[in-house]
Amino acid sequence: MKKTILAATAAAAATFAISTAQAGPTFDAVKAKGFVQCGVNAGLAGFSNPDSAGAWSGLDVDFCRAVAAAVFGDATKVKYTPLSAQQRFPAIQSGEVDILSRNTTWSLTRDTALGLNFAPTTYYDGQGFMAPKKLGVKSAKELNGATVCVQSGTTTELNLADYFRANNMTFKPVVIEALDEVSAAYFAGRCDVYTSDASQLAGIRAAVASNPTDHVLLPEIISKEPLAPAVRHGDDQWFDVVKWAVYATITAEENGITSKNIDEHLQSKNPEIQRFLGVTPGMGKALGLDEKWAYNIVKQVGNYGEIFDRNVGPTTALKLDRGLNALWTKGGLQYAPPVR
Amino acid sequence: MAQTRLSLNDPVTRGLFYQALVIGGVVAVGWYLIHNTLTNLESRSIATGYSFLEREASFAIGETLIDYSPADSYGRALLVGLLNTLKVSAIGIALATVLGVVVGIARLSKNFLVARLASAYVEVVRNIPPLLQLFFWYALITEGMPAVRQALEPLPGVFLTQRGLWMPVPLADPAWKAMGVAFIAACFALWGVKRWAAARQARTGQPFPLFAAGAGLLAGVPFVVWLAYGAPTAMSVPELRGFNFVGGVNLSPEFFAILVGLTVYTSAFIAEVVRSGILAVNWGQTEASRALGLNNAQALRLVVLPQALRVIIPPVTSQYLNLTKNTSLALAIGYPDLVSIANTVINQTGQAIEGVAIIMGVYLSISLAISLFMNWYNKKIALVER
Amino acid sequence: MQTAARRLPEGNEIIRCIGVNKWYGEFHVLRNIDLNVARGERIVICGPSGSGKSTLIRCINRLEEHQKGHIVVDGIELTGNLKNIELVRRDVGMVFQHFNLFPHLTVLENCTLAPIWVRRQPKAEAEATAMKFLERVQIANQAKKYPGQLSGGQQQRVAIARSLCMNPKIMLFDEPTSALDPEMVKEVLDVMIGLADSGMTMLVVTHEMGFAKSVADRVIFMDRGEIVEQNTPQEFFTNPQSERTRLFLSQILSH
Amino acid sequence: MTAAASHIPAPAEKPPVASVGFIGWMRENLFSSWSNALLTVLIVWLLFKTIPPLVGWLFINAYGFDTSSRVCIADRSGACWAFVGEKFRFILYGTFPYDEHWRPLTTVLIFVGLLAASCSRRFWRPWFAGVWIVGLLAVGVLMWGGVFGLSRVENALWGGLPLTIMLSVVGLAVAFPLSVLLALGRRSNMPAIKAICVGYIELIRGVPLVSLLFMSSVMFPLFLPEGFTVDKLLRAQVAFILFAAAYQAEAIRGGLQAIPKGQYEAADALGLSYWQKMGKIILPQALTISIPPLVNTFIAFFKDTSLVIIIGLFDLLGTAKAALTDPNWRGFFLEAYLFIGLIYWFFCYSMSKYSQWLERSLHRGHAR
Repeated sequence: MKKTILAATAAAAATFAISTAQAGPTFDAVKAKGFVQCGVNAGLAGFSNPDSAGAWSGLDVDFCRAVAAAVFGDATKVKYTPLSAQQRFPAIQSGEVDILSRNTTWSLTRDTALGLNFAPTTYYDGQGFMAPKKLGVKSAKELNGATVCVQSGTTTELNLADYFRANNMTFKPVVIEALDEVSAAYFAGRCDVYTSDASQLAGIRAAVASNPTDHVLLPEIISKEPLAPAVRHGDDQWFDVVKWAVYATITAEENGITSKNIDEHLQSKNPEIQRFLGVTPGMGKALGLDEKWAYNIVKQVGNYGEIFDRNVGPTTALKLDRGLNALWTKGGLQYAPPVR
Repeated sequence: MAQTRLSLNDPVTRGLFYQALVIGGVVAVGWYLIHNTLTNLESRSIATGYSFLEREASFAIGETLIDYSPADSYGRALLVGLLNTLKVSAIGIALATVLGVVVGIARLSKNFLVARLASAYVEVVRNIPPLLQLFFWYALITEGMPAVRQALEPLPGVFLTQRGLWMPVPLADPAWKAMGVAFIAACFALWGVKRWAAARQARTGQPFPLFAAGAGLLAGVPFVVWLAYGAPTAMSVPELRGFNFVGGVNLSPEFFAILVGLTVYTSAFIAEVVRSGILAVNWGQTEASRALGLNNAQALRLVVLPQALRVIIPPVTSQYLNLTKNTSLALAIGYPDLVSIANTVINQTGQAIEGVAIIMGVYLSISLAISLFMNWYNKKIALVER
Repeated sequence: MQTAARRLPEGNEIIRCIGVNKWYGEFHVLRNIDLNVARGERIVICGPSGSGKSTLIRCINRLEEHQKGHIVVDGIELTGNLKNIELVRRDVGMVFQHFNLFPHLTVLENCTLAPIWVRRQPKAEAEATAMKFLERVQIANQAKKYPGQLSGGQQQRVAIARSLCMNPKIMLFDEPTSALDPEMVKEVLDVMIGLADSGMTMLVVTHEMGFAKSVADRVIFMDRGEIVEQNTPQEFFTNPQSERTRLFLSQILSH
Repeated sequence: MTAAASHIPAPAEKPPVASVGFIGWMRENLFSSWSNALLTVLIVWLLFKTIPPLVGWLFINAYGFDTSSRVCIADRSGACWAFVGEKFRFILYGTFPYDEHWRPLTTVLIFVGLLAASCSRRFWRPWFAGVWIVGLLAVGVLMWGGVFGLSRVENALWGGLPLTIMLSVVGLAVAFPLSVLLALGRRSNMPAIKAICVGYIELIRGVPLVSLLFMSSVMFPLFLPEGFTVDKLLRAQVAFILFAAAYQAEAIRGGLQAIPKGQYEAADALGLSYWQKMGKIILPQALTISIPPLVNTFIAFFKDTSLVIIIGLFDLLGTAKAALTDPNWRGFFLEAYLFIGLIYWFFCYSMSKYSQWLERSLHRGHAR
């Protein structure tokens, strides 16, 4: 049925349609307008958060800046669109934003049915539970019959149901769309526990709880939540740029290159570093970028470790360990393909 | 004016020309939008169609009228949402009508205090956005009531907490079903008695105490059935076990907030409708009834109400429709109505067009059904009028 | 007591008003009204607008409440007692300036409503009575119609029939013709004259001086809440006693 | 016959004491019957029970604007107006740059001024549309900036009261011409045009506003050609315009229906064309009659702007809720809701009073 309508309109369309099917429409459009439009979370401590002057910071935000640094040589050429969970997919699908960097879990359906391409995972997360300390709960296995606050339209909502089903427990969901509302409901005592990505729980505990030490994260991590930036189907070149902007930060960390010492590394004899920093040209051209693309990312935004530590690391309010997000060489999962 | 052949000065030709122009415009715009949408969907490889309705929903819903588990389909999840919408609408309409009629009559009261209080109520309630009122009621419970462990117990077995209200309910027993059947039977019987009473009054002139008989019938028959089933009194009393109260029946804060919020908001509008409906009936009608010797109740029932209802019912119906549409605000406080479930479905499947189409389709059907009824009703009373 | 044109049995008063006073707020609308009405007597009350004439007859079936004095109708005194008020109202018919027919009921239903619900008559009997009176006001052929379909004059005749269906002892008329177009006044007055001929006790507030002359036993002139003058129509029109009556009559009769 | 020679008018007497003055008023209005007296006593008792604690909470035990949140949280027996004192600029203006708050403030004043002036019948003239255009342009310049030395402010930062007023006023203004066409179309005798207009109006009126906002938020982007995007605020504004057009069209249709047939016939008799007839004869009268229902539509509309919180815009309600999430100021929802409730109430109540007054005065005009 739908197909026939499609065919009929497509046939008629030939006379009317504006042809848009060239290679790399997004990349071209980004270059033409001179900035990257980046879809971010409207407010999530450590990942994307505006300060009172409206300046954005956070891990997700930094990867947008990395892309801008790669494309324009200037990490500030980003404009941010704060998006709710509901708005994020239409926004990227419709072209309202060029990248969706909004603590979004990479999953099969999102890759396919939503028409998205996910760049490398920027944060390996998992779903956890937060409960008030005074409730005395030590494990998620003790949560039978609990009331659980969860944000609607997220993978967490699905994992939650799966987890309780798998463990033969019941629960009463309180499902609210806005993040603010969910956490407000939890802290007001509407729910016994709050479930979300562990990193997000840490962020909320740090930023929203009136006394963060009153709340504990339960040890169970019930799901895999690889959070990754996404672009829409239809522009592979742009996908490559975003992908390699992320890899560049990891490559830099693997090679010990930081924003502080990068200029020293320009003299490095290591051929991979020479290729990476554009001392030996070729890589930038292959991506359709300036040869200094990786240099600009690291110089202006930092390597992966710097980004992590600055936004969510142990010295921040979120106090997250590297864990899975350590380099592969240090027992983590962060691994970049070779630059060659 | 010179008449030229087939010119735009000919009203028929001109009419056709304009209509063709407008239809052409509408079709062109519509086609343009559909074309864009289809191209966009295809170029971004977004899934289309309604096949997702049969896929497993995998998310849980807090309040359901029918059996539902995350293993059920998206379609069933949406049905749960629709039933929740209808539940709030039906109860809300009933309560708003009662409250609205009381306040509307109170505004006309001879008692100064009553009239002033009622008009203050109306002026405050209808001039504040309903969404704000919903948030207010929701916050009042979740922030203002005690935690589960410190639950208030205003009556034995009734608990008031920030997670809502728990009340004892009778344990399942065949008697309840039988009583329901008995009640329906009593309704039919009452209808028969009413006809008989009317016939008798026409014949002998003797009125029948229908109100008392009706009350007795509606309460008495189920009561007798209850006795016949051995008068079961076992109750399921809520008790604190684990995290929450178990047993009894729970009114969640979300349900409470949407119900109270919409009832209060709509009642103010109904009150105004009722007031103007009563005022629309000329005072002379009451005087004439009195002069004929009808007592107060008779004048109200036989003369004033039949006329006032004609003025009242159409706008009240549209208030009912508004209330039903406003249940969509449930989304903001997390009550799982149709819109909020559809919203979740959209988020999980990414199929926004289908999701919004379902919402609109359902509401349009409800509106259409009500307007068809209204047209029928208006025709019916118009016939009586002239 | 003035001498009436018709001899009436003495002491057979159906309405007695003794020192009736009424105020609207501070406004003294009825001042010390003393009025006795004999059975079968026909009284026309006239006077400038705001003189209290409508208020007076509305007090007689307690549509208005008086604050001082006594009103006794057919042996029942009107007080706050609801039972008494209802008893009186059954026996006192009233016709209003604006007809006040019930628009949602047919002409016939208008007439049978009160007999069925107040007098508890069987429907068939009530309808027979109603048809009789509708016949009498010459509107029986419209019985199935709704009031909105009738002319003003027809509506007023239905209103009279409606009152008569209750078989009243007294009929009150509150300016029954003043809301009518001139060509309809006569049809209503004819009905009223017929009613007068049948011996009904009538109190009529009207400016129809022709009606007063031909029908009334007594004409009462009210001004500023009091009865200024009462007399036979003959005397009243030819030889008014008071200056105010004279002034009023000159205004009424000049056009 | 014992006729008096001349009647001496009886003097007006004072009514019985119990029926006038304060006692009379009480008897009439509070104790006219037993049931009434009982009701009065009950209400007085209820008021006695509720008013003193309310006043206590609102004023006597309340903390002033400059108390610290710590003090407020420790003692919850009274309202904490410090919350409002701390947050009112955020609630009123949202995330608009703090130093530039005079700009949204001026915007609000311009809007209020325009609305107030529009209430006066003196200004119901075509040239006043020009004043509106100038006013709206001024608002645009103030909010966006970027010219006349004003710094540029992205509309993602707009919020609070200006946003609420803007969504409703701009929605109403833009929808107005559209709604006139729809109303005329609905009364047109061309079946196709009538069907389209009826279909549109009933479709919009049959669905909840939330679903239209959803559409603007999640579907609208798909309607547009690739690479052509419209920002969130504008999309919401479009949804409001579509919504307002349908409801206003119904208000205007009521006005059109109230114009007597004779007016149409007179216009036809003068040989006027359809647009001349409508533009010069019918619409000026119909719109005047329609103004009270239009104002009522506007009030409903003003309240409905609060729904944009659902699609993540920060109108007055949105900023108040955002202010409530500050961990230092948690739990002062009563104060926050009271504050914005009062603002909403002020606008809606004054408009509804105006509409009622206007209706009466127009009615008088007609009766004369």
